[in-house]
Formats: sequence, structure tokens, C-alpha cells
Amino acid sequence: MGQQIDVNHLNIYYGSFLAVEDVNLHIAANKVTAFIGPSGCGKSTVLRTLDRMHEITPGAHVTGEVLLEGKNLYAKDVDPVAVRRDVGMVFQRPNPFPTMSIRQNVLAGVRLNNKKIAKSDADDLVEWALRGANLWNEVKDRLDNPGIGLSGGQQQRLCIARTVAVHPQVLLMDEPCSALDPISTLAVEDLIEELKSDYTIVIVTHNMQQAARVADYTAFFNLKAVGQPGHLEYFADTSTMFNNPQNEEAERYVSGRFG
Amino acid sequence: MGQQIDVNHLNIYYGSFLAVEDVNLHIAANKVTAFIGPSGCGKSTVLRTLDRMHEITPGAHVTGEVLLEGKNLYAKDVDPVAVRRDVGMVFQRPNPFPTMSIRQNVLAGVRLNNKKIAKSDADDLVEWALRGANLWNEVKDRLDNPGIGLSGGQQQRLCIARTVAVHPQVLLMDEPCSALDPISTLAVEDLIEELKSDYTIVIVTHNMQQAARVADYTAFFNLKAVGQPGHLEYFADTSTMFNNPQNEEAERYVSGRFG
Amino acid sequence: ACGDNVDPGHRPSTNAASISGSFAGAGASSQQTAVEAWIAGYQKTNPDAKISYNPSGSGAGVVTFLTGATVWAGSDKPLDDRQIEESKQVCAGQTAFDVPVYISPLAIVFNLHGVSDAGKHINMDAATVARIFDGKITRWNDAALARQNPDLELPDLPITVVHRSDKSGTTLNFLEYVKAAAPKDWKYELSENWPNDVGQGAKGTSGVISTIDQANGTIGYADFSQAGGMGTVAIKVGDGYTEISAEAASKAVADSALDESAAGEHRVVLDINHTTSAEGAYPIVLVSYDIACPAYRDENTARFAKSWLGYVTSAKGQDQAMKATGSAPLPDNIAAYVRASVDAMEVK
Amino acid sequence: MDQPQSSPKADQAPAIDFDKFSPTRSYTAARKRKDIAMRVLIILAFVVALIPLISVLWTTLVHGARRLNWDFLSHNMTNVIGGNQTPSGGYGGILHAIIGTLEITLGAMVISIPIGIMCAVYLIEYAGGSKLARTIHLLVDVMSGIPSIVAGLFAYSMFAILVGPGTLSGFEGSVALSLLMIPTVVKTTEEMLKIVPNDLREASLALGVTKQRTITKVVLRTALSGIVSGSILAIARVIGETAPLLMTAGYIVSTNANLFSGEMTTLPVYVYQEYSKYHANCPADAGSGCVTGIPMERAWSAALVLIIVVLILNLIGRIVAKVFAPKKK
Amino acid sequence: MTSASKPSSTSASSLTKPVSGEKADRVFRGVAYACGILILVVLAAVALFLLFRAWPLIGGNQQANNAIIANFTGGKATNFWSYVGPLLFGTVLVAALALVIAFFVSIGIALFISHYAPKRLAAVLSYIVDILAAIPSVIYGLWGGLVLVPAIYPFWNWVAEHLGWIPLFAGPAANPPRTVATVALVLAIMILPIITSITRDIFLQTPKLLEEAALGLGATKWEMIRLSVLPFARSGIISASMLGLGRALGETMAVLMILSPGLKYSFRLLQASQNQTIAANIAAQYPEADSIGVSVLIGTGLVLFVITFLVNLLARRITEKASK
Ligand SMILES: Nc1ncnc2c1ncn2[C@@H]1O[C@H](COP(=O)(O)OP(=O)(O)OP(=O)(O)O)[C@@H](O)[C@H]1O
Ligand SMILES: Nc1ncnc2c1ncn2[C@@H]1O[C@H](COP(=O)(O)OP(=O)(O)OP(=O)(O)O)[C@@H](O)[C@H]1O
Ligand SMILES: [Mg+2]
Ligand SMILES: [Mg+2]
Ligand SMILES: O=P([O-])([O-])[O-]
Repeated sequence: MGQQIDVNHLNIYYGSFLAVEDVNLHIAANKVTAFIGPSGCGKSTVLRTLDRMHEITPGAHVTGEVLLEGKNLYAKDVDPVAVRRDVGMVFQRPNPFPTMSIRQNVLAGVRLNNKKIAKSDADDLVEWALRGANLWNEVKDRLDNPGIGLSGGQQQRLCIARTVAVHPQVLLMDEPCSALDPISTLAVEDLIEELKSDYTIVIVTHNMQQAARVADYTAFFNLKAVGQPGHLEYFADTSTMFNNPQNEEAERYVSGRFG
Repeated sequence: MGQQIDVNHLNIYYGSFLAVEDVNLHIAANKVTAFIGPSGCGKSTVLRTLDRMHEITPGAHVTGEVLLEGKNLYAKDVDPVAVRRDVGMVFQRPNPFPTMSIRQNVLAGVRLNNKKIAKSDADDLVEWALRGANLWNEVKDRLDNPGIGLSGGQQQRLCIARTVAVHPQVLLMDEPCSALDPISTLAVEDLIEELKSDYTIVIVTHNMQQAARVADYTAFFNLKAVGQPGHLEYFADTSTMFNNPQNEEAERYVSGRFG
Repeated sequence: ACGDNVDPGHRPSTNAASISGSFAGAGASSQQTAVEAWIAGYQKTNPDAKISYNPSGSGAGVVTFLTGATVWAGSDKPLDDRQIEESKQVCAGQTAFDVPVYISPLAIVFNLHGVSDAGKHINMDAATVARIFDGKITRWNDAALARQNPDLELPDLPITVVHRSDKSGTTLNFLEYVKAAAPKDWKYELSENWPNDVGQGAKGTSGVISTIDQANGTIGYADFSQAGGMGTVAIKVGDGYTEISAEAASKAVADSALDESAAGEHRVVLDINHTTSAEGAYPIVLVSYDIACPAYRDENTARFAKSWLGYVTSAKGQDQAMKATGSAPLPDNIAAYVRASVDAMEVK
Repeated sequence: MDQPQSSPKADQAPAIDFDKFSPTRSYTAARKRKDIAMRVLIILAFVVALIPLISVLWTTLVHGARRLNWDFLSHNMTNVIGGNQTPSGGYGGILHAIIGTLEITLGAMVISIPIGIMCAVYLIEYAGGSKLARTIHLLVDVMSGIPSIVAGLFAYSMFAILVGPGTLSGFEGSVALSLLMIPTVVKTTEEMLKIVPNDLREASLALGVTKQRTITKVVLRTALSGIVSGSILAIARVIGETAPLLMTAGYIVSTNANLFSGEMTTLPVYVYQEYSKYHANCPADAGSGCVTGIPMERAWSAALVLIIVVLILNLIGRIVAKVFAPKKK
Repeated sequence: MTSASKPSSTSASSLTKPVSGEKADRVFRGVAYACGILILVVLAAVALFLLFRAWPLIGGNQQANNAIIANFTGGKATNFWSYVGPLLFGTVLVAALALVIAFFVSIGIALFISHYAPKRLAAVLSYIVDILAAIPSVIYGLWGGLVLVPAIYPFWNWVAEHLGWIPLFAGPAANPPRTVATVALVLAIMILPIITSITRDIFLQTPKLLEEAALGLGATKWEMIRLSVLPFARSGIISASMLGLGRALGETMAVLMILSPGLKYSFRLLQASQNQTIAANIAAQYPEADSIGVSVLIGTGLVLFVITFLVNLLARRITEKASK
């Protein structure tokens, strides 16, 4: 089961540059929340603070809180490695490990946590994760082939399988379909729909149709000008966001009048 | 005064790949001829055969004739270097020589060819060429500053000045404005309008409005499919091309229905 | 020339007979310091002669000499028959000759805390030397050593033998002594290469010295001029033990004969008497030769060669070398032979 | 998170007990320890590598500074007898070695920089990706791995065969060094030519400039700073070579300014020769001015000069690369 | 259109008139081509000149040759191959050991620079590594022979006492330790910068995406490096190591000034007079070699040339394959 996330007064910095300002946001468990907004407004940046990936950029840091089921991810005693195990992430461009087979890719994260896994357990897990990622039927005969031999869409689903195999509570996806063709995009969108019964999902997308299709809630980020910090402009459930937004900027954005 | 060009049965190859097939084309002296067409159809390729720049790509060659005032550029006894002195070229991205000042850039064609030129003659030439390129007033106080210190639009006009300074008969321009902002584009378009009294101009453009604005004649290139050779689909004076084309593909293209 | 170390006040006057030109020699590195001293001395009277010496090694020196690229060669080893034959090409039809110019005592140096650093010598007879260098005596408190050195407190410490790793005239001369004086304890053939696998090898005399410097319990052999402040072995000669010194070495050489088997004109090849019992003689010596032609094609070269060798073997020259390196001057009896050979050099 | 997990498609997929895969607390701790251990090891690797560097530099500085003075720099080794002082109050010096080093290195530069640059020009500007070019490129790489002693043997053999046996001269040393230098020059020039935008070549050609002038006046001119800095680094590399010069340029105590005739001493060879002397003799009657350990002191001082020269060359190379690089937009 | 009048055009153009500079163009092209070819010629010349000089020994009367070798080596070897054999063995042993030592340290430093150190520090460190590379080998020889040798004896002695049961470390440790172990250490320091700078560049090129993939799965930093960085850099690491190996194979002065040589097929790293390398042997024996002795040495140099040629060729091949 997924977990909920509460973001309180989050300011996000790259060095001394305040990239995103004062975000307050509730991400509901077992729902899909989409982040939309013009380029540079900080969607990816906010997403990456939710599993502390933000920190790996030198100089990057945050102030404020991100609570996962009430527990602050940024508390002193929290290990970012543990956070990333609970909060999985899928990236814009598929990134399977190039030297690993499909099977090894799926097991990569699990192997980190536990060296001794029985072969049969591993087999089960691989099947489960690949089925979960809607990829099993396409690859079951060639699990030992290299992961990068797959098509882009398959690779992206393989990355999703790899992520779900470590059994996170939350799945973060940063424009997971932007490098994919329409058919692969559809496959991934279907998958998101199915995954949300088990995970809390946050997805960044440039494609408003996609947000409208897959998200339960939508957060609209904006920025006043280039060089200014981005901020959360408007948050609503998806149908309100696209049909009847109570925010002028959001309305202009979703109707395609800017951005 | 500009010279006219006749292209007869020109086939253009990259190695063994036939990139453009059987082009027959008359380019009128002291007029602006625009090349339009979908990406990859061979506009740039054809343009580059007109001053034998095509040949510098290893393996590239042509069959057929290109006649400059009746003299075949591809005749055995013609030196491509001489051709390029008669037929100048301006490129898509402005490319002033980074080690040279504005003044040196303008004189590059003369100086690089080891021609001795008196200082006063050189001054005259620089002023003449920069005025010709509508740049004189903007740079006359800083002729010794580096050429790459200028803005994109200024750089492009500097490149034009550099080209006209060698007194070519024909000016070829490959999408000269595609890297420029609208205001710089306008400046260059104005310049083309003025230059055509002295030169024959051929311009490749993606921007149909631009072709309509500046060209007297327009050649529409097309290709049947990717990997197939491009060809000249339709040639007409510009008003015909955009208002009443006698070719179905051209009509679809200029009306924005494909490409 | 530029940067030369000359006394600006004392510009020597050039006499009419002085030699001018550039002359090169090459060969034994053992002679290097002596040659530098000779060059300095020679140039006092012949300031226009520019002389260089490349201490490239005896072998290379002879090779270069035989190509005609150098006027003379320094060598720790006399010429062999083949080389004598070959020399006709560069010696205007005659054969080259060798004369001893540099006689230096070879020290057996050691580093033993409590002995060498206290400035004390250690006594050894030839058999002990041979057995140490053959790895038969391996500890400093060996009975043979203790017996000969009742006054020393010898530690129970392994002996590390240090020998030359490169081909070397020093090795050859040292082994000549060992083989002659302790034939029963030294079975190896004479060679410029160290014959056994005992201990450590080091490149050049400097390598030997620095290796010995670096560890307690080491012993090796080196040209006396390089022995610096290190401990040296006193060698049993007759009934006593002789400490190393130039005079002692000179005595041993004076007690030696010429090697009559050396074929060729004007050659002065020494057959050192390593088993001398002359009192106060030190029998381990390195004899280094100069190799030159009795006649040269070029007159200026010939004049130089004759005057150079004359100077080098003169009492003045030998004294100069002794000051610079601690070498032993040529004993009078030998010097007479040498002078005869030099006098016979032709100057067209 | 502990309950057995049903899959999204429970009907087909195996049921997974995630407890089996979840990390034990001790394992998590072990991973953390390993992470820290590796971090420590990696930092340690660095510190360990620093020790010899500091030791080398420090030793050279301490030992070398003692005799490094103007007298040392302005005299050669003529008339230096044993450990005695020279008339100028010094103990000889390295003037001849500095001159030798400069001339021999200059000779190597004159040979290898034009050849190296022209070879790179051929590879990048003319040959395209032809098979010959690829072969040459590969061989250039391979050539950069030739041991310096082999380069020395080569020059020695070549001169012995072509000029005559026993020939030693500064120029012979230059030839040996060029063998080591050419590949470096070719490679850096190649890199520099590659990053000259093709636009510039086309711009120049389109002005009706011949290819030769395009290359010399536009392409090489634009790449100049990179080529200069690469060449300086190449010089820095060969200026410290010893072994090939021992057998080609020989050794001499006086100043020989003629690169083409007579032996020449270079700084590294000087260091080695002084090291080979180790001790100098001081006769009993020598005054307190006689120093037994002078050869080693000279060796260290010359080594210090050599290091300073090499470091300065490196620094200049870098500065040239940085400062004179064509400004990017 | 313009207020400045058009300066008179030089002349009416004619396409067939010879273009100025055409000849220079051809000459330049020819020179460039010649310089390219020169590389081939030079490499061939190296092999040929060496072969020519070594030929009296390799070809010619076998019996006479063996006598020469026996004479030259003082009876330690009886024919050319029994002379080169141990030298080659020593060369490879010393270089391989140096590589083993340098390998891990280099990778550590490279990782430190690329993934651990702050940016500023990393830049400084990179520079320091380059300084290490620039120090001439004769200075390493001085330092190794005079400073390191006496200083490191206690360590080798400790190794011999505690790890002596491993044949490699069989005691007693030579004192002074002018041994293969010490030489390998110095060579390791000398090849360290080569390996470091190449691997560092490759580590820095690791796609961010791959690193984030690992971190996103909950990998620690080290696990990220193992999962993403090292596999990505594998071929680069291999070829960098080969280059380092090539360098170590040919190093002369440091070996010459430190090692107590021997002509054995021996793995006793801590004992003196066991092995010798080809390069150092040439430098050591060259001065006392007569012309036939020089031929012997040039023969060994030829063997060294071939070995380093092959190692470098292999390294480049690996790089080339990886970059495809
Ligand atoms: N590594 C970084 N270092 C410094 N600033 C950064 C970095 N990454 C992003 N930024 C800045 O942070 C702000 C937000 O960037 P971010 O990538 O989060 O925007 P985004 O909404 O995801 O844009 P896009 O839709 O283009 O992906 C921008 O101003 C960007 O320039
Ligand atoms: N250097 C080259 N080598 C091989 N093929 C080339 C090369 N340059 C262009 N082509 C091929 O020639 C064909 C025509 O390309 P060209 O660049 O002339 O098209 P274009 O009409 O100018 O396109 P665009 O509008 O994108 O500039 C294409 O199929 C292209 O792939
Ligand atoms: Mg983003
Ligand atoms: Mg184009
Ligand atoms: O002078 P050596 O032959 O002993 O080097």
C-alpha cells in the first residue's frame, strides 16, 4: 500500500539560488498526482526533493519538511539511502544498467538490500515485477539478454519494473513518457493506472492530456520570471484543474494560452 | 552585377548515396531565388553544389552541369577555389573568425588570399562592405573589437559583409536567419532586398513567409520518402508559388498541410 | 669558454709551443676525477686546448677510440689482441699502445655499527675476503673474523655483500687480487662481471657506496677515492695488516712486473703482484690505462696526444691526480717504461 | 509494508513475500559500514599518493637549495677538481647543462613540432576517416608508448649507420627526443583541430580561400593556443629524459654550444653523472673549503632546477591553454 | 544603396585563370601527407635500425654468437634467448607489480576526484596528479635510491616476517631493500598519474542518468559507483592500465638507480639480486659493452620495443572498440 506525503514550507536551493519557494502540498496515498507547469518552474526539482535525490547535486539543499506518513524525510537521523528505497523514482529517459541483462536489471535494487536471495524467489520476483510493468510477455523468453537491447518504451517499463521490484511505497516519475513514442506512452499510462492501487504515484508531465488522463490530482507550478524562484500556483483535483480551475494563471496555462 | 546560373541534369551524391536527383533550374541574374521544401529534401545540398562547397565533404560528388553565365563550374579546368571567389556563401549559423577583429573579418577574404592591399583601400573596402551589410553605423566605432563580440544578428550581417567584400557575382545563403531573433531577421531581409541590385541571390529558407517576402522566384524541393533522393518538384515565380501553385505537392506544402 | 671555472686574475700566458684545438677522450669512469684534474692542470699551460672526457665506461671508451672519434681512451683493462689489430685503422698503420696512468687502491669498505662509524678498521686476510665475498662467511661474528680482530666487538649480524652489477674494471682488478691471493677459496674465472649470486649488486661505484651507506652489516669494494669516511678493511700482507693508502698501493705496484705477454709495440701492461709480502704494501689496486696511438694522421692531434700523455704521466700530473683522488703515483720504475713509450710517439 | 503483497495482476503473477527481500537491520548497517569504509579507502588512496609526491618535492627542495646559487647557475664543470673550491668560490655548476638542455630540447622541438602538426593536419584535414589515417592514428598512439631507451638506441643506431660509428652529438639527442615528442604533439594537435568548428573551415573556403591558407590561417590559428600548450607539455615531458641522452648526446664538463658537433650535457644527465660520482676526494692538505659530499649536493641542486623548469613549463602550458583560448560566445 | 562607393573590383573574374596559391596548396597537402606517412616510416625505421644492429647476433653463426653472449655476460647466459628470457621475465614482473599497486590507488584517487572531492579541491588534486606525472624519472631514481630505500626497510622486514609464508614475500628481506618490491613501488608512483588521469576523465563522463538510476534504487554512494560508474568505465580502466603497464615496461632510470639486479626467474620480491629489466640492463651494461656487446643490448632493446608495441596496440584496440 502506498503512503501519503505532506510537503510543508519547502524551499529548495541550488547553492545560493532559490529555485522553488515555499511549497505546501498534500499528496494522497494510492492516488496519482501530476505536476504541470511551464519549463523551468521547478517541477523536476520538487519531485526530486521527495526522495532526497535533490541532494546529490553539489551545493543543493532544502529548508522545510517533507513528511512521509508523518515522518520527516529531512530529519537528522534519516538516511537518504533508506528514503530512496521507500520512494522509488523513474526518470525521463529510460536508463537500464547497460552491462546487465533484463533479469539483472530487475534484481539490481533488490540485490543491494539483500545479497542472499534464493534463485526461485528471485525468479518469482522478476516475473512479478515484469508483469507489474506489463513487460513480462514481451521479454520472458530473453531475460538474459542485455536490458539496453529493448526498445525505448520497453526500456522505460523495465526501469519501472526495476523500481517496483524494491517494493517502494511511493513512485516518482519525471516525464516518464517524453522520450517515448505514442504506443509506448499508452502502455506506460495504462501501467500507471494499474500501479496506483499499490503505490502513491507522483508524475511530472509536460503533456496536459496525459495529466488529464492519468492523474487524480494536479499541481500547477509556475514562475514569475526567468531567474525568479518557481512556486506552487494552484493545486486541485484533476477535473477541476482542467475544467474549472479557480486560478487565472492555471486557467491560461491549461487552455494553452501560455507556456 | 550578378550573373545567372543554369543547372542541368544535376545528380548529387554523398558517396554512393544519391541525395538529390536530376535538378534542372534557371537562376536569374540579379534576382532572389528561394529554395523551400521539407527537411532532408536536399535544399542545402543543391545550394552547396552551386559553389562547389559540396565537394569538401569526403566522397561527395555530382554529375551534370552547373553553368555560371554559360561556363560549367564542374568543367575539368575549373578550380573550385576560383568558383568560390565568384560565388559567395552565407551560412545558417553566423561564423565570424573567432581570432579576428571585425575589420579583419571583413578583410579576411582578401587577406587570407595573400592579396596585398593598401591601408586606405582596405579602409574603403571595410566601410563599403559593412555599409553594404547595413552594419556600418553599429560597429564603426569598434572595428578592432573581436567579431564574435557582436550579437547574433550583427554577426550574421558581418558574415554577409565578409562575403560581399570579395566581390562575388552570386550570393548563396543557407537559412541565414534561422538562428536569429525576429528583429535581426528583419534587418537581414532588408539587406537581401538591397543586395539584389548587385548580386544574384539564392536563399534557402524554412520560413515560407520569408520566402514570400524576399524572393522573386521560388523552387520547391521534395522527396518521396526518407532515404529516397530529393528532387526539384516545382519552380515558379514567388507569387505563383504561394498564391496559385500549379503543383499539388507544392500547394499542400505552402498551405501548411505537410512538412 | 662560457662559464669555465678560471681564475680571472691568473690568465696564463700562452707560450709558443702550446697546443690549441678541441680534443676528446672517453672511457673508464674510474679515471674521471683524475682526468678532470689533469685537464685543469694541463690547461694552465695550454689554455687554448679544449679537452673533454666522457666517463662512458672502459668498453665504450675503447670502442669510440677504435672508431677514431676520440684521441685517446681510458680503460681499466689493457687492449686485447683483436683490438690491437683493429687499431691499425686509426693509428696511421701502427698499433695502439696502453700505459698505466691511474693507479688507485681499491678499498674494501664496510658499514658496521660500532666499528666503521667509530673510525675503526677491520683486519682480514685474503682467504677471509674471498670467503666473505663467496658467501661462505655470512656473519660478522664469524670465528675467522673474531680471530683476526681481537680488539673489536663484532656483532651477530648477517653480512651483506655488495658488488658491482655492471661490467667493471673495478671488479676485475678486485677479483684478480682475490684469485691470486686466495686461490683455494676463489674458484671462479676472472671476469669483469661479478661471478656469483651472493649479496647485492649495485650500478657503478656510487651505487656500491650508497648501498653500503644505507644498511648496517654491508661490505663491498670500491675505488679508494670514493670511500669517503667509510670503514675500510686492513689487508694482511706478510705478517701484518696494511691499511689502505696511496703510498701503500704504490709500494705494491713497485713490487710488480710488466706483463711480457702483451703483444704490440710500446705497451706497458702491469702484472700486479697481489701476493707481495713487501712491508706496508697494499696489494689491492686498480690499474687504469690510457690508450693512444704512437702516430696520428693529424699532426695537431699527434702533438696534443704526446704532450697530454707526457703531462699525465709526469710527476706533476701524477701528483695532481693524487691530490684530486687519493690515487697512488706511478712508482719510478714503472714511470720509466711509460716515459719511453710516450717519448716514442711520433709528431710529424 | 510487511504483509504479503498481492500483485497488480494477482491472477497471473506469482505472489511475492517481500519480507524475503527486505534488508535485515544488520545488513543495512553492514552496507553503511562498507560505504564508509570505501570512502575512507578512497580518501586514503589519495593521501597515500600524496606522501611520495611531497617527499620527492621536499627532499629535492631541502637538498637542492643548499648549493643552488648564482655561481652554480653561471659556471660549468671545467677545472673542478675533487671537492675543491673553484676560483670563483663555488663548486662548479650547470651552465653547460642548461645550455645543452635548451639546445637539445629546442632541436627536438624544431623537428617534432612541425612534423607533429603537419601529421595531425593530414589526419584531420585531409585524410578524413580513411584506412591509412586510422592506421596512422593508431600507430601514433602506439608510438607514444615507445620506451625512451629504445628511442635512444634508435638514434644511436641510426647515427652509427648513417654518420659513422661512435658519433655522439646534441643533435643525435634531439632526434631521440623527437621520437618521444612527435606522438604527443600529433595527439594534442589532433584534439585541437577536432574542436575547431567546421563552420570556420567552410566560411573560409566559401570566401575562395585555398585549403592551405584556410588551414594555416584559420584552422591552425584558431587552434593555436591548444597546440602551443600541448607542445609545451610535450617539452616538459622530454626535458627530463635521461637514458636516451646518455647514449646519444654523451657527457662533457665544458660548455659546448654546437648542437651538431661534440658531446653535450643535459640537466638530467648531469644529475645522473653527479650521482654516479657520489663522493669527491679531499686530500689531507685541502682546506675547509673542500667538500666530500659535493657531487650529491650538485645532483640535488640540478634536480631542483630541473623540477622547477618542468613545473614552470607545465604552468605556462596551462596558462596558455586557458588565457589564449579563443573566446567562446 | 551605399554611401561608400564600391572599391574597384580587382579584375573581371575568369574561372579558368590559375588561382593564386594553388601551388602552395598542393605542396602543403604533399607535406602533410608526407608527415603522416613519416609516422609509418619512423616506426618501421626504429624496428629496422635496431634489427640491423642486432642482426650479427640474431642471425649469423649460432655457435659464435653463443660464445659472444657467454663472454659478454660472464657466463651467466649461453645464448641470446637465455639472456633475454630472464630480462623479459624481470621486466614483466616489475611492471606487472607496479601496475597492481598503482591500479587500486589510481582508481581510488580518480574516484576521489570525480565523485568525492568538492569541485575546487578536485581541480587542485587534478593538478597535483599532473605534477606527479611531470617529475623526471631520474629524480624518482635519486629519491628512490637515496630516500625510499633506507626508509622502507622496516616495512619490508615486517612483511617478510609476517607474510613470509607466501613465497612472494619469502624472507629475509634484503637490507638495504634494493629489491623488486621497492622498484615496483617507485614505478607504481610513476605510472599512477597516467592511470589516474585517464580513469578520472572517464569516471566524469559517466551519465548522470545511470548514477541516478542506482541512487534511485536506494544504493549507497559506493554501491552507485559499483553499479554505474565502474561498469561504464570498465574498458577505459583496462586501457588506462595497459598504458600504465607500457610505461612501466620501458622505465629505465628509476630501475637502474635502485634495483640490485639478477638474472633469475624468481618471484622473491623482497630479496636482492633476483631480477633485472631490459631497459635498465641496457643502460647499465651499455657503457662497458664493446661493439658486439652493444649489438646484444640492441637485440634486447628490440625485444622490449616489440613487447611495448604489442601492449600499447592492445590498449588502443580496447579503447577503440569501447568507443564504437
Ligand atoms: N543542477 C542545477 N543547478 C542549478 N540550477 C538548477 C539545476 N537544475 C535545475 N536548476 C534550476 O532550477 C529551476 C527549476 O528547474 P527544473 O529542472 O526543476 O524545472 P522543470 O520545471 O523541471 O523544467 P522542465 O519542464 O524543463 O523539466 C530552473 O531555474 C533551473 O535553471
Ligand atoms: N555530409 C553528408 N553525408 C551524407 N549524407 C548527407 C550529408 N549531408 C546531408 N546528407 C543527406 O542528404 C540529404 C539532403 O540533406 P540536406 O541537408 O541537403 O537537406 P535540407 O533540405 O537542407 O534539410 P534541412 O531543411 O534539414 O536543412 C539528406 O538525406 C541527408 O541525410
Ligand atoms: Mg524537468
Ligand atoms: Mg539544410
Ligand atoms: O671504472 P669501472 O669500470 O669500475 O666502472
